[in-house]
Amino acid sequence: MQAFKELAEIVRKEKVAEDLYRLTVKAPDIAEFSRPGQFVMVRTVEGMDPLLRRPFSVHQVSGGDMLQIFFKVIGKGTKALAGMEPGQQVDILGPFGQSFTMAEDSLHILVGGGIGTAPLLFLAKHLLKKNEVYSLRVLLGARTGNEIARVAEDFTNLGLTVDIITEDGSLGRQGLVTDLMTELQQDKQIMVYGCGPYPMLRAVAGICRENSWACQVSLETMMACGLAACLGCAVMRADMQGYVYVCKDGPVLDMNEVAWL
Amino acid sequence: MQAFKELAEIVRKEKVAEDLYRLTVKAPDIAEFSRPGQFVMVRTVEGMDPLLRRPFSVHQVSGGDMLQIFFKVIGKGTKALAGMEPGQQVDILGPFGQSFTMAEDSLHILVGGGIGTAPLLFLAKHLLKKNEVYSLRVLLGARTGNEIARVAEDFTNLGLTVDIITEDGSLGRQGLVTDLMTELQQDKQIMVYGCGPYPMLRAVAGICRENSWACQVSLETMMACGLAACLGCAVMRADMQGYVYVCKDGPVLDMNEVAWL
Amino acid sequence: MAVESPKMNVDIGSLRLSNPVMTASGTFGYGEEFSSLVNLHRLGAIIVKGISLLPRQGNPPQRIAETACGLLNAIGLANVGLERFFSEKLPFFDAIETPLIVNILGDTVEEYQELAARLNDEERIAAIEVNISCPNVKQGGVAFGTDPEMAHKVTHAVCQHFNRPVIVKLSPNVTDISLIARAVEDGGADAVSLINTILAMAIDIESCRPKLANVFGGLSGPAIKPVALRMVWQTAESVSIPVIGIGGISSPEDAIEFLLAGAKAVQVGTANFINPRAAEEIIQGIESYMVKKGFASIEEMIGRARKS
Amino acid sequence: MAVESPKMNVDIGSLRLSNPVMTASGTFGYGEEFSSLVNLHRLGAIIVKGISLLPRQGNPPQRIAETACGLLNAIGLANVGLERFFSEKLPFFDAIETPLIVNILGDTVEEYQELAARLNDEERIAAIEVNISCPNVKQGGVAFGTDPEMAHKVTHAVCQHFNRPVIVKLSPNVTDISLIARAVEDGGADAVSLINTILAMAIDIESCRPKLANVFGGLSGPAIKPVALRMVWQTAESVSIPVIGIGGISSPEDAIEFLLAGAKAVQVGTANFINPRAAEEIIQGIESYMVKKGFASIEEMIGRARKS
Ligand SMILES: Cc1cc2nc3c(=O)[nH]c(=O)nc-3n(C[C@H](O)[C@H](O)[C@H](O)COP(=O)(O)OP(=O)(O)OC[C@H]3O[C@@H](n4cnc5c(N)ncnc54)[C@H](O)[C@@H]3O)c2cc1C
Ligand SMILES: Cc1cc2nc3c(=O)[nH]c(=O)nc-3n(C[C@H](O)[C@H](O)[C@H](O)COP(=O)(O)OP(=O)(O)OC[C@H]3O[C@@H](n4cnc5c(N)ncnc54)[C@H](O)[C@@H]3O)c2cc1C
Ligand SMILES: Cc1cc2nc3c(=O)[nH]c(=O)nc-3n(C[C@H](O)[C@H](O)[C@H](O)COP(=O)(O)O)c2cc1C
Ligand SMILES: Cc1cc2nc3c(=O)[nH]c(=O)nc-3n(C[C@H](O)[C@H](O)[C@H](O)COP(=O)(O)O)c2cc1C
Ligand code: FES
Ligand code: FES
Repeated sequence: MQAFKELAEIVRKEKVAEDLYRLTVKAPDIAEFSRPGQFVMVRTVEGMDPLLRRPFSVHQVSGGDMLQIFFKVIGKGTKALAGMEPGQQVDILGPFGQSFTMAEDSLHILVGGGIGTAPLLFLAKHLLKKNEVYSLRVLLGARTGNEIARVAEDFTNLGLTVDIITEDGSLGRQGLVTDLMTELQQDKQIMVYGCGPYPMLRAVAGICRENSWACQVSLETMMACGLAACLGCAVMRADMQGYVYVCKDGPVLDMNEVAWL
Repeated sequence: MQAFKELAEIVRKEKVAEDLYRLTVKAPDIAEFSRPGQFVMVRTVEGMDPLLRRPFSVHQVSGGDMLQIFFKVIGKGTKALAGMEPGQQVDILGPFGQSFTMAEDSLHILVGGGIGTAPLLFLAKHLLKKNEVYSLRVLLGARTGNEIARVAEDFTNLGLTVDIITEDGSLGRQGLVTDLMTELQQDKQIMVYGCGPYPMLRAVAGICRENSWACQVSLETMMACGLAACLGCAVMRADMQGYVYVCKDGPVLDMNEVAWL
Repeated sequence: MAVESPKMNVDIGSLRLSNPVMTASGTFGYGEEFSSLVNLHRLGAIIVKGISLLPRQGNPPQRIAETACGLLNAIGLANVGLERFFSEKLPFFDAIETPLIVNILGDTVEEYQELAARLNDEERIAAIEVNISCPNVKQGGVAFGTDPEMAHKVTHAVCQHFNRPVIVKLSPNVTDISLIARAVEDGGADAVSLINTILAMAIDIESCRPKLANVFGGLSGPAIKPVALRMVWQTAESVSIPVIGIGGISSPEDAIEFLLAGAKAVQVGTANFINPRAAEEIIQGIESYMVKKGFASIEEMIGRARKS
Repeated sequence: MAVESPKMNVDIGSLRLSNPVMTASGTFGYGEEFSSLVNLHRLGAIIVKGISLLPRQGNPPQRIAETACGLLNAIGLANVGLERFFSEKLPFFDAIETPLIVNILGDTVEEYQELAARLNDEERIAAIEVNISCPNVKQGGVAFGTDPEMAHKVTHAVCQHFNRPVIVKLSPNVTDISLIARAVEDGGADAVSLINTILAMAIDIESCRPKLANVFGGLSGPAIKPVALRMVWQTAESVSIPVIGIGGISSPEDAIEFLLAGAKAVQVGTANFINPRAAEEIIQGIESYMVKKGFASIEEMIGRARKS
């Protein structure tokens, strides 16, 4: 595994919506080696509080040396990050973890919930290298519209069809993203790529099992290192006989590897 | 003692020299009650590292509601403060401590060393309310010129005569600020107001004793609270029988109150 | 089921507090120092700086040093002594209704006993908090707080001479704090408070000398909170008298953690230095949390995290 | 008197280290994990994750939580077990010259003994570090590290079966760590390392449950440094074998404090997570400090703060 430590200059900061930011940083090595689904570990302050780095999916790479992360302000780490300005530097490690496996001859269903959509744009771009637009479908769910409006646009700009559903009905239909899955037509082999909160992923995996669709999910856990060293990011294996480690065996895992507790 | 807690907006930040900053904040209550020699306790980060507030002398007040501090980057607290920008808010407590006693019918000698000059500008302005410019003398010393060039200008703009001496000779004469004191003419009763590092203050006090001049000094110690609660800021009393507390009994103290260990 | 005005009061023995948040000894002076910044009437109780029979000047400087999220202090129990406490500090409390708790310290069991007897005569004093982290000079300087037998003895002596609640404040510098807690409960304590500071040090690499003149000092502040919380959990499991949680409490969330772990009340220490209004804000924050979570009383919250 | 190339090497028993900075067990995986970020050859030694005879899956999640300047972990000693360590992890070290130290753990004295005997056959292993913070299942689950007698026993057993240096790693959760250190010295240890993590906990106020599934965990990181430094100071005073300092070391300054307090070497733990290059930067920083201060060798620095 090739990983790098870069002091990356922030070149752009976009406030996409309330508490939702997109940061573009110059990190040539990490950008070059990143694959869709992988993540980086970001130091959010110079001091020791908060102590640990924070994990973020690689949202996009561009221009060969630019890396984007797309994040939501949750607690003190993301708050500090949101307070940083272009010109300042952030200390980034990565890329880490397993990327999505690009299925062949499939209908690719990208299912994202809220900020969980972060890694899907990068995935879509990669899939489009070998697949036609009509073999990709993007299903996005969120609590409220402005959480995903902007990313939805980015998918649309790639020529993709995007189905949107929100809990409050403020954008697209009203409901949960899993509602959109029940309407999928099974003309082809299906590969589902799911990213979002754990309960959503569990529901997604349930539907995929029922329909015998293949499914990869990107899991989130607390992480101290991202380096497979602390063993903090354990998730119960499907056979209940041990653990997978999200930073090394994941974050992208086949739904059948995990015990959906 | 009337003290306040204010979330003060930074309205101006000047980089006076390498590692030397002047911050103007809007803190109406503290500004109104501040007297020369008093200090404020500033929180330098939102997180808990560094944990403690940092003490800074009131450098100036202006326009009724503006407060200035003048500081040097020493460690992590001052570094964080130097990284703040206009528009951001700082959490300030104060004003605390004993102010300078304005002597009457005296020749007022303001002796400052390096960043220790911070409280003297405010003092000079107050003295000038009741005294003519010729009854004030300002003696400034520093390691190198740019540490005091800017403040010297401010004194000059008040119409005051400023004698400058630097260790490297880059501004004014070469030597220590105490060298300037030996040339003082004793035509009148003399009151010395000394601010600067401890060894300098000890030397200043020594000269004052020899010449039977009155002398007030502004002391610096580690402080956890500034509120006379932690008892951390102890300095041995002249009688060696106990301690004075710099945040409450000082920071301005008569030279005869302190054991110059 | 949101509750509009949750019941914030708690009882520590016969002492009724309007809310469970007190200020910790040595971090709030004698109360007066904070009067222009804090509404003292809002506090559950005020615990003043530890008092000895005779005045103590304390340790030479440096007395304090900052560490990562922590404060190191070796004040050396500097205090005005009992006489000056009565004459200079106590009158201030005439105008304040908040319960006043006096923290006491001594070098011998007899000193603790005499302090208790003298304080018993002052009706204004609602309770005593016994600091047993001090070295017992008669028994070779081992702290009262690290030996269950000595802890029992000093507790018993104080309880015999003070007819209102006695809180015994435990030292964390032991293998098993619940042993000491049980000894103190047996000795008659109405409550235990914990933790006092953790023995620690720092070195100045420029001078190559310890930062504190006393070499060792006590660590306090956010850094120690997880250790304090664990000890409160263990102690609440071991005794049936109220446990008062102390250690790094700086926010409402911190205080709530201690209550959920089994503390009946909490003390705010080092946080007073960083935010003099910390205790007030914590009281407010606990109340909002209770409304949000539907807790009708503090009692309902106590030890909640222990019941699964 | 500036020194151009200060001597950075130190000896731990018969083990010669090119510099006094090692990576702490459980924070550096099996070495390989850091190979693309760190120049492993620069390190004084690499200590791998604690190994038991049989593989252990570890505790259920959550296993970690963040605290103020600290990390709380209850990994539950998850490890691949001795066999897989030999077959999967050890070969990586063929290409690396840095001394490899294996941290071992067991539930009984016999387990420790067998581990020592098996590791003795692998020449690549330069030393053993014995983690005695584990509960002794045969004796009611009290940790080996809190009872001097048990600590002595396990040390002795390991030393009998391992013919290279044995380091015993002490737990800080005791009243007097120097008692344990002396017991371990008597047992034949070539060095002691300290501290392991401090027992602590955190509570999630939303769910009203402990954050760690295991309830208690070990606190590490900058928060514990002042406590670790004090214990190293006390231990260096009490034993004549080398003391290896551990606890919150994140910068050259931190490491230097431990050396000045009397540690002969240091271990970098949690800091590896925040900055994988921490150990390397610390080595560099110690060297610069020595040049600046005119220390010709690490030996000269050791315990400097103790001599006034
Ligand atoms: C592989 C991976 C990829 C991720 N990608 C993204 C992304 O692209 N965009 C994004 O906005 N977020 C992403 N996250 C989640 C992000 O890491 C957390 O939101 C962030 O760490 C919260 O930090 P904080 O300091 O703001 O919150 P804190 O104050 O630390 O915590 C607030 C809450 O968030 C939870 N939390 C804290 N740290 C983590 C963590 N490391 N993992 C999971 N939960 C945590 C805590 O339990 C707590 O309840 C990802 C997480 C993982 C593991
Ligand atoms: C009453 C008073 C008034 C002051 N006025 C000014 C002023 O107007 N301008 C200015 O630049 N500085 C002033 N100082 C000094 C200023 O408080 C320290 O420089 C500052 O606290 C250093 O913080 P830091 O985090 O950058 O350094 P740290 O990383 O905390 O420490 C760096 C070094 O500074 C010393 N130090 C740290 N904190 C203090 C402290 N509270 N008091 C004294 N020394 C300390 C430490 O021992 C250490 O050696 C004043 C201090 C006092 C007590
Ligand atoms: C500067 C200072 C002085 C203290 N003085 C006393 C004291 O006199 N008596 C006492 O029992 N505890 C004393 N303590 C301990 C505190 O009351 C409290 O137990 C400890 O600081 C842990 O809480 P905290 O982390 O909230 O500060 C003192 C603490 C500090 C920081
Ligand atoms: C995630 C984690 C796992 C650890 N695993 C072990 C272990 O297996 N064996 C051991 O002796 N110590 C273990 N430790 C303790 C560390 O080696 C070290 O003693 C402790 O973390 C204090 O140092 P630090 O503050 O630098 O991290 C572990 C620590 C952490 C944080
Ligand atoms: S985050 Fe440390 S092992 Fe996965
Ligand atoms: S700084 Fe706390 S008493 Fe002076």
